[in-house]
Amino acid sequence: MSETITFLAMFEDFEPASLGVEKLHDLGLSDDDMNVISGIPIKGAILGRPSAITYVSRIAMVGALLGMAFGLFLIYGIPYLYPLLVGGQPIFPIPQGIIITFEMTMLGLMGFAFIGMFVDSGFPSYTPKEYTPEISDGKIAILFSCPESDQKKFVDALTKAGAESVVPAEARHL
Amino acid sequence: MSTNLELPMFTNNSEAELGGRWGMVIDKDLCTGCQACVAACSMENNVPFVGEEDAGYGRSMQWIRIERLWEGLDGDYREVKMTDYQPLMCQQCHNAPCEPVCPVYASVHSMSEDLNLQVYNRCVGTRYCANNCPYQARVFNWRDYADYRETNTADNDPRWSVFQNQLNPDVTVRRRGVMEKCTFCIQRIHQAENQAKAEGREVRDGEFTTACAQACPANAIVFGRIDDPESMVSLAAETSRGSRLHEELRTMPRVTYLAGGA
Amino acid sequence: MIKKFFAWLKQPLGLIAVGIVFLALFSAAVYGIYTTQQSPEQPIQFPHKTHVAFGIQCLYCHPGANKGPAAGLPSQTKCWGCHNQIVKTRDSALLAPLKDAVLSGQSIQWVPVAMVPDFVQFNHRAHIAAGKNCEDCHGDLSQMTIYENPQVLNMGWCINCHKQSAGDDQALLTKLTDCGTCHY
Amino acid sequence: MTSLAKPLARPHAEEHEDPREHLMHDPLPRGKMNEMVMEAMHETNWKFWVVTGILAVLVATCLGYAWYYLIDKGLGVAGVNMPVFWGIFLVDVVFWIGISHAGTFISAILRVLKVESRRPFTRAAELMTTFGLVQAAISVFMHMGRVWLSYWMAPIPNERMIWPDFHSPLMWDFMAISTYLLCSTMYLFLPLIPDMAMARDRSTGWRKTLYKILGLGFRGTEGEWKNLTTAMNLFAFAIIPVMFSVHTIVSWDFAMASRPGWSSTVFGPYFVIGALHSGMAAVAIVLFLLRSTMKHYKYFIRPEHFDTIGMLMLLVSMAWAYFYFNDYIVPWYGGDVWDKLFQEWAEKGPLWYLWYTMLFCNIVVPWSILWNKKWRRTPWLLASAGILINVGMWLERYIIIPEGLTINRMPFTWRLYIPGVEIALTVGMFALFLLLYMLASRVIPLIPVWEVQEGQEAHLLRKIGKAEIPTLSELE
Repeated sequence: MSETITFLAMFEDFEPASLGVEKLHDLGLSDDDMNVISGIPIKGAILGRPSAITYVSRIAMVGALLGMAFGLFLIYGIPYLYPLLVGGQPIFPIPQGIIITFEMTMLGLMGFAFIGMFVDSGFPSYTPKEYTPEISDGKIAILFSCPESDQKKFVDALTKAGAESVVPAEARHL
Repeated sequence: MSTNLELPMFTNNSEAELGGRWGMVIDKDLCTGCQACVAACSMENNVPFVGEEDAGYGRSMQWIRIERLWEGLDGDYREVKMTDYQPLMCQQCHNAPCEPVCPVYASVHSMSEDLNLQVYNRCVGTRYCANNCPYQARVFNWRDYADYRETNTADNDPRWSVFQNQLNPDVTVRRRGVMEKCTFCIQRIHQAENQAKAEGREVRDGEFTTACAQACPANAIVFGRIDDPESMVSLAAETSRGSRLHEELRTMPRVTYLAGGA
Repeated sequence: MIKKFFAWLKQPLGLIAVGIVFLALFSAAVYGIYTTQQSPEQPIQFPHKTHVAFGIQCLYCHPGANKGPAAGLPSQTKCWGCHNQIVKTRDSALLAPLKDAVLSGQSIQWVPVAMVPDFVQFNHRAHIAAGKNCEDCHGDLSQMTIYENPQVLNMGWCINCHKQSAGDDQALLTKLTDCGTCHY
Repeated sequence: MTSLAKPLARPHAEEHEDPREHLMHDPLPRGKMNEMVMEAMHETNWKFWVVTGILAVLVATCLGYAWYYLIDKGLGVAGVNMPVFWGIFLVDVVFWIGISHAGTFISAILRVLKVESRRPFTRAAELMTTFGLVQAAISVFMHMGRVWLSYWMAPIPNERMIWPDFHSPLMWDFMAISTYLLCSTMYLFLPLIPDMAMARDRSTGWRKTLYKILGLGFRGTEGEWKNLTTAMNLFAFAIIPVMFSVHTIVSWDFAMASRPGWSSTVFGPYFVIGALHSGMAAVAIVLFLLRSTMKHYKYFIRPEHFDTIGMLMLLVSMAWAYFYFNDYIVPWYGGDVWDKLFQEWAEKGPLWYLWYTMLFCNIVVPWSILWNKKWRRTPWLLASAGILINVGMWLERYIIIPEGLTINRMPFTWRLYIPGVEIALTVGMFALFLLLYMLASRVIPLIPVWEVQEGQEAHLLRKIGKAEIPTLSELE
């Protein structure tokens, strides 16, 4: 595997795409060596691929905890710094604390889910990538790399599986 | 910093400290509705004059107002009856509804004097406190009534020369957009306390009084320490004629109204 | 057009230009802030240092400090009362404005430096009574010519000192951190 | 017994409908849909610019200049006076927050419940949420006496060592609205990323630059999709309680005050439902406007969607009536003198007609129009009902706030409220909302194309198997 070449195979529909994935598996490509690019979210199972791993939920949970800590600081830490009496109400009110803590927890959860999505996907990145605008027209593309010596074998297999085109992928500005 | 143990930490102290510190008694039977207190208050506290038009639209900024209510307006004019004159100012509630609703601690309780405070420069003008005051005792600076900047000189505003010189230096001049209200003449309280402290004694009852009480020709308003059972105000409040406004709201006002005498 | 401009900005000369503009704006902002922190021009370059060196007490010229809210400035006749008797100062060019003011009856327009806003009710007497010395707030005037504030007189600074002065005395702390102590 | 042998369910007329009436059963190639959406975005004619110009002038004068005037002269130029400290400003705050609720309701709740007909208009509704919240925030700031100091409400360390007071319902409001504004903006942006990538692939010039930046370099790899859908799912579930909390807290601004007519425990859910009532109606108006003005949108927004919205409107109207009755009967029966006074003031006072108009618009109009499926599917009729409902809901807030403040426990201070510069500001705010929406409609693809295609694909997929499995929207 000294020299590898990256191909972009375009498919019209799920059926041939899943067949293509199967062929690539048969040719000895592991799931890590290929990626599916599509215009709509496709569950990995439909194409016979493992489900992608995401850390967004975990990051969001961390965010929720941080948000909660911040909320608790706001409602119980701030009055400690400068206690002021209002309307005979307690300095560290529990009912009001629930409201602020809730809001801040949710803000932390969602803010970190948003940031987590960026971090986990590597957004924003404006570097050249293997892509073709046809993908956002609904085509399904399989991006895979194979040894340069075997490239004909792979191209033939995918064309047989129903690929519209199998072309060497070039990184381009999106 | 060490935490103040006198503060209610997790629960309300609505039942605590029923006594209070400064208080007032207003005898409605003695009040003649002469408005001297209103004038005196405005002078003492730099309360601006809003003009005829604004006053007519409900923007007069009196910290104390004389309420008069009529009964029997639906019937014959001979049946129309007027109720007592009721001078009304901030009741300095112990559990003041105006305080907790302020988002920036502009309306805050003075723990040392047990008074409601309005910190003018902290006020951002949400006016929530005024809505939440069951006595409608708070007034708002709708315009720059007290705009004494260079641009607003005697040449273009005849009020300038008069008003500039009558301001009380001990009281802040408020600008537009802030809430204000009766302070029980806190500047006089501080002055008396400072004087007493300098002389190494307690403030004597009757040593000073608020501007309204001072101006009242009928002595209908009595001001003093209500935690001192021997003070004039405590003795006056003890009578059976006394009641407080909207006591059912548990705001614990510090002003007692006397009515129903002969 | 805009594209060309951005392209120009990206080349080294453009980057230098961006840097210069940024630095200029930044220094202008810093200078603007700096000027707000400077003591203003006074009609007379009053040397506090010299007066303190002669052993004149603060209260001699600012007698209001232990009596009431304002420490007060000495009247020009009070100044002239001494300076009139010293030959060196009677004819000094530096004191010409004082002399003119006394002779013409006009008052000298000192520019206030140590001042709090209108919504702060400050009282010198209470602070003197609490055992504070002038230099605790106003700095060491034996080293100063024209008065400058040794620190920004803001609320946090006031509150800090109030808290320290109260120490563990809860009643005093309540009194000293009460909003109504200064604001009414 | 023979009768039992007959099939119980008669074939319903609906079953013979052309399935192609449903967007989900009427698929177009993705490329075609992309083209349609892009074309609708590019399409501007002179009418568009005339309307934009008028709105821009309105915003500049009624909002920009009037606000400057208000700040310069103080609140005296508005109509607020001594007992009526809160005027139309607060009416607008509650109204706009109400409008903003429908966006989340539609896109989050319907997403969670997997209602398929939501797909084409989630974005339009989410955009309404964000812009509505912007309007609400502007109203809050206009209402403040010293708006230039509003940052004092933020918990920022400062030299005064004073912090905001979290005892205040306004602080809860501040935190809740900030949370909601931030989260709904993020929630608007998340499903927009693939569409931005789509727009990036087929645009040139400044649009290309804009979409390239906003597209973030999205390609649509498995990992990116997984992250995106996970985040969207999280948002859909998390933003629902936030949405409920926001309007509950807005209602607490009133319910926490010890005022007759305000201090009510049912205000929380009542305001939430009221918000949805006006919000749903606003969605109907927006959908009607989009359908009738944007090119190709008749394909995406169909009578079935108006049908969905109409049913929701009817449901929400009934719920609103239920809560209103709750809020009405308790003080009526309890007979507290001040509460009773407030009710009589609203019904028989000088502004009695507002009360009747409110009931007419909020109950009579939706109940008499929306029960009929054919009427529900008539876009202009639904939009008209929507406008009336919004009028009714605005009046409802007007009755609660300025009218409710007119009377209080001190009869000496009762005074009527006559709006001043607030009217211009309100007009300006409506203009700003429309202007923002119009401009956004030319920059943001208002139809989430990938979601529509996803739905269509999902419906196709179910037919690939041997038996045809009914999809969710068919089961409805």
